Order: sequence, then structure tokens, then C-alpha cells
Amino acid sequence: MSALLKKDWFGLGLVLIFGSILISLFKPAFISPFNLYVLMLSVSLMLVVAMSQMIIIAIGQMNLSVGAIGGLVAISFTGLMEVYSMSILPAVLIGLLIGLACGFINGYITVKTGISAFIITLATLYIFKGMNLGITEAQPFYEIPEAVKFFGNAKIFGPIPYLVIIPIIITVLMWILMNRTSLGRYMLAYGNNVQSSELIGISSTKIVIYAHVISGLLAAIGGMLVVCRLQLGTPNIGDSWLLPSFAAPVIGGAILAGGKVDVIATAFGVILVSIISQALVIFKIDPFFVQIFLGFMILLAVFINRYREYREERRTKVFSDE
Amino acid sequence: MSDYILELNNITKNFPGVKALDNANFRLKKKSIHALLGENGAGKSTLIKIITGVYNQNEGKVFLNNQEKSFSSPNEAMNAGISVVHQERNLIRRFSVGENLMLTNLPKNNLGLIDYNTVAKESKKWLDIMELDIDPNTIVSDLTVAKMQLCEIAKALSLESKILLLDEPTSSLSPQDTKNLFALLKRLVAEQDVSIVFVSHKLEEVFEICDEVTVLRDGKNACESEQITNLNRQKLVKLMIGRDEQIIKSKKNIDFTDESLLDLQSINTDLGHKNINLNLKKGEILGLYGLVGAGRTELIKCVLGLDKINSGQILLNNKEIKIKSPKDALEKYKIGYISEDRKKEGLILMHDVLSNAGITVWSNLKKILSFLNDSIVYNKVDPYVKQLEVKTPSYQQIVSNLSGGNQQKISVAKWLASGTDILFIDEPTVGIDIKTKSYLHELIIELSLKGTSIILITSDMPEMISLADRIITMKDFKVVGETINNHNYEEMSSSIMGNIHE
Amino acid sequence: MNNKIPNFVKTNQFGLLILVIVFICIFSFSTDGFTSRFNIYALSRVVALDIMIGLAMMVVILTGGLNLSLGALGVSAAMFGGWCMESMGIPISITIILVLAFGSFLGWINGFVTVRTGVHSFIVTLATMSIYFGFMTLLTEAEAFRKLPEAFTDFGSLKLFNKYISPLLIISVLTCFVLYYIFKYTDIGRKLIAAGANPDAAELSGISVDRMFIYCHMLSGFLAALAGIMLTARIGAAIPSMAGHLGFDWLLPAFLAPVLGGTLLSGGKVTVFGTMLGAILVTLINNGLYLIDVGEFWVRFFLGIILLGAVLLDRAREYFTVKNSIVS
Amino acid sequence: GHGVTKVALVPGGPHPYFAAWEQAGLDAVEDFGLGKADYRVPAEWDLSQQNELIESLVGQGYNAVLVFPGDAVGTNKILGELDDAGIPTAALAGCVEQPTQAKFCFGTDTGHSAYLGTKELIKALGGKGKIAHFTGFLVDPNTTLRINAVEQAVSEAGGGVEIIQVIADIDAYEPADEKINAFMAAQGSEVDGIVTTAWVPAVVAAQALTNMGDKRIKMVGIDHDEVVLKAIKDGYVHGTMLQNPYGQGYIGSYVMDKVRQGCEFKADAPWKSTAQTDQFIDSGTVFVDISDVDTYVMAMRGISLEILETFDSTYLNCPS
Ligand SMILES: Nc1ncnc2c1ncn2[C@@H]1O[C@H](COP(=O)(O)OP(=O)(O)OP(=O)(O)O)[C@@H](O)[C@H]1O
Ligand SMILES: Nc1ncnc2c1ncn2[C@@H]1O[C@H](COP(=O)(O)OP(=O)(O)OP(=O)(O)O)[C@@H](O)[C@H]1O
Ligand SMILES: [Mg+2]
Ligand SMILES: [Mg+2]
Repeated sequence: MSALLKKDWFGLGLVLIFGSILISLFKPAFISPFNLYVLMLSVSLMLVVAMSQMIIIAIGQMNLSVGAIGGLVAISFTGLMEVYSMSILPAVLIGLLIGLACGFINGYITVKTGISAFIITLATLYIFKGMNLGITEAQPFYEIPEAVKFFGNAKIFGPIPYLVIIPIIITVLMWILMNRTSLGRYMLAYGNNVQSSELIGISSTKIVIYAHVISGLLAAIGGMLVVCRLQLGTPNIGDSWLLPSFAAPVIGGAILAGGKVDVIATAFGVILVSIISQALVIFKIDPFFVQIFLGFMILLAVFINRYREYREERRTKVFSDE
Repeated sequence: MSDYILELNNITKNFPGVKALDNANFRLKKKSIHALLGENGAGKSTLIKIITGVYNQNEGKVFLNNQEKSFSSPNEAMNAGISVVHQERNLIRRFSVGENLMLTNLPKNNLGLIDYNTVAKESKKWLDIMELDIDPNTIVSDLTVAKMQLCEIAKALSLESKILLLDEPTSSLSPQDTKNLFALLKRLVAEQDVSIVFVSHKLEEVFEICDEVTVLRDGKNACESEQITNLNRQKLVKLMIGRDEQIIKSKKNIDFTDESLLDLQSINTDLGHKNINLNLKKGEILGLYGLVGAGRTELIKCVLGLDKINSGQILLNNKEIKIKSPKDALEKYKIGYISEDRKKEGLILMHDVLSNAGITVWSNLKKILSFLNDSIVYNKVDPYVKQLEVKTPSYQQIVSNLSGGNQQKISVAKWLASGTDILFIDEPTVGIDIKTKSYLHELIIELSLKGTSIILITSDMPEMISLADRIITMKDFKVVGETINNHNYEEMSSSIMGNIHE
Repeated sequence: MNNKIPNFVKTNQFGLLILVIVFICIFSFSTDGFTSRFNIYALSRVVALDIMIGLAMMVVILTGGLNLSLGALGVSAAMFGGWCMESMGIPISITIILVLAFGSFLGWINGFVTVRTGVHSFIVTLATMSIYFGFMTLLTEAEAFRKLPEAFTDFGSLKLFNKYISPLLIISVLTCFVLYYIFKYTDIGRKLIAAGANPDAAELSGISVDRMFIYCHMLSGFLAALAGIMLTARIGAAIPSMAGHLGFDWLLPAFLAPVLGGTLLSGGKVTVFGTMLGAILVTLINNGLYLIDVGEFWVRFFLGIILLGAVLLDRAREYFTVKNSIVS
Repeated sequence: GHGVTKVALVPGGPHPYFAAWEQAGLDAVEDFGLGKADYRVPAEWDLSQQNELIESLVGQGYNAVLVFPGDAVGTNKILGELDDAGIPTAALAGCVEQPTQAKFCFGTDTGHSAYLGTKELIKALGGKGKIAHFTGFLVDPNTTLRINAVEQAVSEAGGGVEIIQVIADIDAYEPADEKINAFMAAQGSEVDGIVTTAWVPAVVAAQALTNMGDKRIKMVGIDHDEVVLKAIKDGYVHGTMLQNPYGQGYIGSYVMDKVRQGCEFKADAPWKSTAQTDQFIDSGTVFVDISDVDTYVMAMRGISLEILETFDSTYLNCPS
């Protein structure tokens, strides 16, 4: 039990359970199958995005370009299918390749120049988003194959959407990566202390590039999943990812300075944010009050979760010392 | 063919503004324990980092088993059979002890995933060899400094390399831990043909286990592979610092019946201190002795208001005071604290020498509208920095670029400058070369003669006995004994150890 | 050898200054409108605001934290100012004081919650961003204040120095000098920096770190409010959407300027003039790209490329100067 | 003696709504002999970016600017400065609030359009039912106008119609998708009609209804996104309130040229009034449902030609 108490996801889990019970007591519609379906959909999309940011937080950096990569891949994916009539599989592969390339660029420049990833990804954010706008001139692509649309909408059993499969697989893989593979452990070690891990013999180049490549791939997957969901490829995909991508891991106890992330707690963070924003709709909060409530709910959730580690967390910085 | 396993010829290494090594030579014989000595900043750690591929030398050659080698990364050195304990702690603080020990070679199961049971088992083996009673699943950040250092050594041993480089491995170990370690090292040399490079500022240790000595002075060789049998302490000191060592003893007459300046009365703390009673007289050096983890540092931190005091009183000049924070302590009560952990708590590594040395005096020096410029600060701190002979190219040098010992001097200098009435000094000479150490000792005595009252925490028994007027022994967060110091090493040490092992 | 290269050349500011000059040259030769009076005047106003926003973020980055609520806070303060002047009829000078106090107060809330709860400033300001902006929208019902005193709005369109420069730029530059003075020549400024660099060491050296962090947040609120007032004067009205939804439009410029300017994201290092030069550089490039007519849809792309080039060049400069300062 | 007219058509930011302006400008150059009529898009949807772009356009020699106001109030300042520099301007597609230096506003009365759309919805519902309103950013003053207009239309319908929920701040696809679907899950069975008064919510709500296969809920959208039009054809969306972007760009460019040639607006010009301005010309707002969704382009063109033909005689006094 005390071991359980120490886990980052435990407090959040409690918040989630009690929160859900409370909401469904007032609004039974909350646990209706359709609502669960909607909840799962929004969770699955954000999950991939949060993981994409989480892995960069693990190595003590930030990736401001997640949304831009997602958007670029989303419109490339749909553009290839609409303009070049490409079939789905090659389009997906090229989409992944673009994500990989974007991530590689981020990682390579960061590690080779020693400039903070924050700055590099701020620049590449403009570059990737700029390419997106330059290519599309702000026009969406509409011609989405039926199979893609189906994947974005269909349910497997009961309220469970197909779309949730990939995010679940990704979450499991991420858990294994961060907890059971040397690569993941080295990433965390690197995030903990760059100098020490270099002295131990961990290669920064490898770690940083891998992390960014994985982040790019996940952002790419996120972008394509959103296309499945929205059934159109708009250039705006990814624009609203930045803050949620940080919020979920941080609510899940991640330390932005690096070296501490928790996959399960991050997933819980995503669910929490989704439930809060859904609750605001379900309770018919006056639109003028929505933002205020949202702010207080986030603070409240974090307070409850953080209470036990309150002193340790006191002066953690956003960025690690370089 | 020579029988040197490791050979460095004419190594030169430049850093911006500093020439850390200047045509230095170093030869390590097989199956020997070779001491690498020198003052702070002499270039010892730099040499070790060149061997292990952390830095590349500007000039000179490295031979390993008579073959020229140049490692471009620590990994390559490790694979070539060199393991190292660096002067700085290099454990991953949020990982478990076991995982840290196995980190470079994490055991995998059939699926290629890390097998944490094996991690625990394997690492336990090395902890046992070190006679360390730590659960491999403990998170490193929960360990004491000493335990961390021991873990780090265990980690180096676990690579089973033939060459072991130890850069001040004993700096925060207790005498007992040090003894155990030495026995182990001797066994490794005898049974497994390991060759060891040993860096330390504690000369007794050097005489205890080393057979050859190389001394660096300002990056140059002061002597090279000298047999230990040809040397004695005086000679060694002279090689290192260019003059003889001065032994200082505090000779004062403290009237212990005087009113005390600072009085702790039955203090109980959140951290577990029980009924602590302590008093400090004016101008006294009060020693706080105890094995690592006795709760001395914690007690001081509670007094400074960083942790909670549950009951009891603190009296200053017989008036009860409540210290809310170190700021309070410094500004209201003129009490200062020199931390034992200079990197984390003592210094702002990324800032320059001047702002580190001046941080405690800013408040006092500020002019109208809180105006303060560099020259005001400089004038105030320069005498102290000079007095401690801090080796730095300029006041604008970033502190993290100074050698460990010089960093320590800065963290002492800033408190000297602040001119407090009461100073808590925690492990002031960890990693400090003997020359500076005697300066520091002189300084501490001089301070107390001028009327500053000092509580001195040190785990270095000789240091304690030469400096303190009165020694209080702590164990398990309790005071277990109090002795007036007669500066006789044998008598005092047996009486203190007697207190501890009662 | 050590003194061959003056210290200033080794700094990031020098690199930025060179870049700014280079871009000014490029744009003046390759475009028609760049040096026109209208364009320079317009540039001076944009730069003024970007500097102020950048400074407001910089002083929180100093603590190793972030202030995501910057835009929301600035707009809230500006709306408060609009309300004071339009609805309450409070004189301009008093309004400005009230607005700055209000901004500092909102900053104080950020700082206080961060320090007292130990929740990360990232999350705290994420939440207060929502809260401030929500209250602002609620209370104003998204109505703009546009009947502001003429003396106030005229100030925003005043043209100085032969009609080349906006007085807003002068305010920003003055603010830079004041901040530079504070950080370089005052006790309190030094303490802010020390607390940001290593809170533990600063605390043990007798600095009240919590108080310093709160000061930083208050200063951030103050500067954001000042930026809000300046923007109000420039637009001639206090508008809820003037920094976009939730004040987001301010965030990227807020990061760009200090980060380009060499402010260390992990805290403990500020470069006031670096931030100023960073803001100037970004604004120049943006303006130049519009003038060169690369096709607006590609403006962002080229902005990114140039930014990347700029930081890489700066790194090369650093490498070069360090290499040349090694003793021989 | 005024030189050639170089018009810049500046939208609020990158957005598909404005795409038609580009061709409209080119056609205007061709048809009316302007020097230039270029579609210039701010790199971001952000008032200061728009201001920066407009400021730089002056440097590039444009001498007339048609602008979709990034903010109904905030854009006025720059319009005033352009006026000082002798550059005529007009608000296109959306209006700026008076007092303003913009010569006129040519576009859609956003409030009125929302009002008409809601009326259509109520008609489709047979005068009673529960409706929801999805709209854009609250801080956009147009959003408040729309919320009020929808309320007014509902109150005029007597007691039969009720607004059960207003969801705002959903001008991005992903939050819109999340909130609209959450709404469908919670209130989908209660609600009878949906009115959307911003582009993104219209697209997302149309998509949601299509995905659910729900033809019971009546929805009236806005604008001409393909998703909305297709949903109308497929019967999932009742109709949409169309605007006339091509006509705005085409006629707007023409009028700017006239103004630069010295034409003045007649003192007795038949301006319309809106909540924001009383120098408004309607570029045409039409409601389109399944019956005319295929032919709306023709209808729009008809409206445009009609406005153009009578424009000189109705609004302008030109020097001979
Ligand atoms: N990364 C660096 N950058 C600049 N100068 C450095 C760097 N590392 C070491 N130095 C300088 O090189 C010299 C030698 O330092 P080194 O750490 O080798 O000394 P040391 O003999 O290990 O001293 P100590 O006993 O204090 O550990 C010192 O003057 C130090 O300031
Ligand atoms: N029984 C114990 N169980 C767990 N942790 C302990 C125990 N005793 C001490 N510690 C920890 O050991 C660390 C060292 O304590 P402290 O620094 O007060 O010892 P000290 O007497 O000052 O020794 P030194 O300064 O020589 O390391 C502290 O972090 C304390 O929390
Ligand atoms: Mg050393
Ligand atoms: Mg201690």
C-alpha cells in the first residue's frame, strides 16, 4: 500500500475515480455509452500528443513543434491521398517518415549545436507550420478515403472506438520503453543529469536524437489520427496541442527539468483534462464562466495530487541547468 | 616493453583562461596503488578525465598496455577496461541504487527487456563486497552523502576493470568506511591484478595504501612515480606546496563558566532530534563530532529555520529568539552557515567568483535606492579571497570552472566577509588540499580569537582535535557526550569514540 | 592573447547586434519600403511592444519558471485601465498607476500560489491564464472600451524624431535601462538573479528566495500591464481580443525575444539588452519578409529558417571567440 | 491624375473563407483595369500580425486597402493612419465599429445573418423545440452580436423555442470536436435544433451529425465549407447561411478604384445600418438548403452583378 501511495499515478487515479463518481451522481448521462465513447475518443487523440511531449520532457527538453509536426503530417497525409490519389498505406508510411524526419531534424540540430531544444523547436515550429501553410494556402483537403473515415468513427464493442486501439498500443509501448528498456532508462538518466550520464558513457547524440525521432513519430501518428477523427485535413490540426501536451505529463507528476516522467500518470493526466472539459459541457456551464472553472479545476486537481510531495516539488525549475 | 599498464607522456591541457596541465607525465605500474597528489587546481582531476576520454588533451600521448590510445568518450575508456570514480557524484538521483550500479550494462530477459530482479541480485553482490548494508531498491536521493560515495565505488568495482581510477573517493567517508575500503582495494590488487590510481588530500591515507606517488604542481610534475618508501610526510608536503607544512593548534583560554552566547535548550525537531542541549560561549570553537548521519547538519538546519523545531528554546544572549529563515539568522542575529554541500547549497556554480563571494554582504553594502556595484563588493571581499589564496584567473571566472578546492574556498570566503558573530561551519575542508587546509584552520582560529563563536562540524578527527575547544558528540540525533579538548590526539579520540560506541 | 578580443564581442548581444545590422542592410537594399518613414515608425511601435512582452517573460524565466498567463494578464490589466478611464472617468495618470498596480497584483497571485503551494509555475500560470481571461471576459462581456481620453490615444500615435519613432519605443528602451540598472547595480537585482540561479544556495546565504520569486512574478505582471497600456494606446481602445484568445498571441514573441537574447531558460541569467535586440531582430525579419514579398503563406517558414540560421550563427561566433581566448 | 490603383485585399488570417478573394482581385484587375488587386494574407490569425502586414503594404506602394477587420474596434486605428497617408480603406466581409475612417463596410451583417439563420431553424422546427448554439471566440465582439441575435430570434418565436446551451470558444477543430461531441452525448436526445454561427463549429457539428447518422436534429450552419454543403446534400444539415466572398473582393476592388479616381459617396446613399456601422452595404447573405445547394453559386453571382450594375448610380458621385 505504501509503495502504491508513492506512485505518481495513485493520487491522480483517486482524483479520477472520485471525480467520475461525483459527476455521474449529478449527471447520469456522464456514464452513458455514447458519452464514454466520446470521452475515449478525445482521450485517445490527446494521449498520443501527450506521449510525444512526454518523451522529450523525459530527457529534460521541450518540443514546441509537436503541433506543427502533427499538422504538417496531417495535411501531407490527406494531400497525398487527395492530390496524388495515393492509397492509404503508402500515405501513412510517408506521413510517418515526415514525422521521423522532423523529429530527426529537431534532435540532430539540438544535440550537435548544444543549443537548447526550446529554441530549436521554436524555430522549427515556424518552419513546419510555415510549410503547412505554404503548401495548403490555408485550404483544407476533403477527399478522405472511406476506410479512413470508418476507422475514425466505428466502434469495436459497445462504446469502444476503433480509434483508441493505436493510442493504447502506443501507451503500452511507451511504458515498456520508459521502464524496461535501456534506451528509455538512459533517456531518464540523461534527463536527470546530463553531465553524469555522459561520464557514465551514455551517448547524448543517440539519446537526444532517438527521443526527438520518437516524439516526431508520435506527433505524426497524432496528426493522422486527428484526420481520421475529423475526416478532413485542415491546416489547423495541431494548433491547439501545445499546452495540453505539457499539461498532461505535468499534472501526471513529470518534472519539466527532466528525468522524471510517468507513463500511466500522464495517461491519467490526459483523462483528467478531458473529463474536466467534458464536465464543463455536461453541466451546461455558462460560456462566460467556462474558462474560470477550467482554471480552478486544473489547480484543484494538481493540488490534490501534489499534496504529498509538496515540499520536494518546491523549487523545481522548468528547465534543467545546462 | 615496459611494465606500465598506463602511461601518459607530456600531456598539456588548456581551458579557456587556464592551463590545467603542462607537459605532465604519469606512469602506472601493474598491480600498484599509485597516489596522484597536488594542491587544489593542480590538475589531478583533469588528468583523470583525459585518461577516461572526458577531455581530449591538447598535446601529449596516452599509452594503454604500451599501445597509443586516445579515447573520445568515457564509453570507450570503459570498454578498454578503465573504470573511474569521479570527484563529482555521478549517480542518477532518481534511480535505485541497484539500477545505478548496473546502468552501463543492464541485465535483460529473453524479450530483451530489463530484468529488475537480476539487477537487484547482481548489484547486491557488489554492495555486499563493499560491506554496504543498503537495499538495492533504495532510491539514491534518499542516501546520505557517504553512502552515495560508497555506491559510486561499488559501481566502479562492478565493471571488474583492471585499471581503477579513484578521484578523492574518501572525501566524505568515515574513518571506519575508509578502513574497509582500503582493505578491499588491497585485496583487489593482490588477488585480481588490479592497478589503482588514488587521488586524495589526506596524506595519512596515501601512506597507508599507496606504493608510488606522482605529485602535480600547477599542472607540472613536481615528482614522478616516486616510491613511497623514499618519502615522508614533510617531503611530500614540500613537493606539493613548495614549503613545509605548519601544524596549528588552537591555544586559547575559554572560560567555560561564562554566560553562553547561544543556547539550545531541549530541542526536539521534526527530523527526529531528541532533547538536544547545547551551549556556545563567546569566542569558542565548539566541535560537533559524530559519524555520518548523526544528524548534525540537520540540527543546524533546524536552528536556521529550514526545518521545524517542535519544542525547546533557542536563546541568544539569554533572550529567546525565533529564527524563521537563514535570512533572519544572518540579518537579525548575525548567524551564518557554511554548507557541507558546496555544489548544491554553498555556491551558485553558474555565477562568477565575485557574486558568489559577495552574496552575503550585499544587504550590508547597499547604498541608497539599493544601489550596489562590483567595486563596492570587490573592496569588501577581496581581502578574504586573497587571504584564502583562491586560485582563479579573475573575479569574473565562473565558479564551476574552478577546481573543487577553490570552490570550497569561495564558499568559506563569503561567510568570512559577512562578519557574523556566530558561524556554523560544516565539513569545511572536504576536498581541500593541505596547504589551504592549514590556512583555513588558521583562519578559523583567528576568527574565534577575534570573538566569533563557531560551531564546527567535521568528520575529520585530527581536524576536530586541533581546532575545537570543546567537543560534543552526537549519535542518532541525540547528544551522547561532551568533552573539553586537551588537544591530545590519542586521549581525545579514544574518549570520543568511547562516547559513540557506548 | 586573452585581451585581444574585447569582452563585449564574446557576448550573445554582440552577435545579435551584428545580425540586426546585417538584416537592416539587406532589407534596405532589397526592398523599397523598408526605410520609408511610415515603415520605420510602424516598426518602432511593434518593437516597443515586443520588447516589453519579452521583458515580462524574461523576469519569470529568471526564476527558472514560466509565465503562461502573460497575455491574459496584460489584457486584463488593459481592460481594467479602459474601465477606469471610460466608465469611472479616472484621470490618465492615476489610471496608469492603478493599472500597473493591478498588473503587479495579478503577478503577485501567480507568485504567491507558486511559492506557497509548490505547484509548478507552468501549471499555476496555465490555470491563472484561464482564470484571469475568464473573469475579464465575464466582467467586460467582451465589450471593448473605446471612448478613451484623447490625450491617451493620441500618445499612441504621436510621432517623434522627425516622425520616425513612436514614443512607445522610448518607454520600452527606458524600461530596459531601468531593468538593466536593477539587475546590475542593485542589491535586490543581484538577489533576484542569485535566487533564480540556485535557490538552495541563495536561501542558505541569507536571501529569502520565496520573496524574490514573488517579486519576479510581480515585476512580470507590472511589465505585462505596461505592455497592455501601450497596446491600448496604440490601438486606441482596450479590446478583450487584443492579444488573441487567452492572450496566446503574446506568448511566442514573449519567448522569442529573451531566448534569442541569451536568457538562460533554467534561470539565473538575464540579458536585458539581449532581449531588446532579440525583439528587434524578430520584428525586423517579420517586417522584411512581408516587404520582400515571399508570399505571405511562406512568411512563417522563412522566419523559422532565418531564426534557425541566426541561432546557429551565434553559436558559431561563440565557438570562435572561446577558441581564441584560450591562453597559450 | 491619381496614378494606377493598387488594391490589397487583406483577410484576418489564413482561412479558407477568404480564398475566393484572390480570384476576385485578379478578375477585377482584368475587368476594370486596376494596377493590382492582390490577396495578401497575414501569416497568423492575430491582430498585430495583420497590422504589421498592412503597415508593410504601404511601404510596398499599395494605395487602397480592403480589410477583414482583425478586430471590429482595434483595426480602426490603423485605418485612421492609412487615411492620414491618403490611402482609402474599406472593411470587407465584416465591419469595423464606428467612428471609423473606413469608407464603408461591404459584407455580411454578422448579427443579422445569425438572426436569419436562427429564424430558418425555427421555421424548420415548426416553431417549437430546444436549440443549441455553437459559436466562436467569446472575445470576438461579433460573437456577442451573434449570441444576442440568436436570442432575439428565439424570443420572437414566442415561448415554443428555448436555447438550452451556448458553447463558445470553439474556433479550433480539436476542441470543437471534443465539446460538440460531448454535448451530443449529454443533450443529444433532448435537443431539436442546432444553430452554428462560426465556420469551425459548423464544420464539426455537421460532421458529428453525419457520423451519428442523425437526421432528427435540425441544424443551420454558416458559410460554404464542403463538409457543410455535403451534409446538406445528404440531409444531415438543414441549411447554411452563405456569404458572398467572391462578390466582396470583386466589387470591393472596383469601388476602391472609383474612390481613388475621386468619386465621392452620395450624401443620400441608401446605406444600411447594423449594430456596428451605418455605412453598410450588404454583399448578400442567402440561406441555402437542400433545394438550392447546387445552384447557389449562380445565385450569388446574380446578386453580385446586380450590386455592381447599380453601384455607381446608387452610391457614387463621380467627377466627369
Ligand atoms: N571545464 C573547465 N573549464 C575551465 N577550467 C577548468 C575546467 N576544469 C578544470 N579547470 C581548471 O583546471 C585546473 C585544474 O583543475 P582540476 O579539477 O584538475 O584540479 P584538481 O587537481 O583536481 O583540484 P582539486 O583537488 O581541487 O580537485 C583548475 O585551475 C581548474 O580551474
Ligand atoms: N536513521 C536514519 N534513517 C534514514 N536516514 C537517516 C538516518 N539518520 C540520518 N539519516 C539521513 O542521513 C543524512 C545525514 O544526516 P546529517 O547530514 O545530519 O548527518 P551529519 O551528522 O551531519 O553527517 P555528515 O555531515 O558527516 O554527513 C540526512 O539526510 C539524514 O536524513
Ligand atoms: Mg579534483
Ligand atoms: Mg552533515
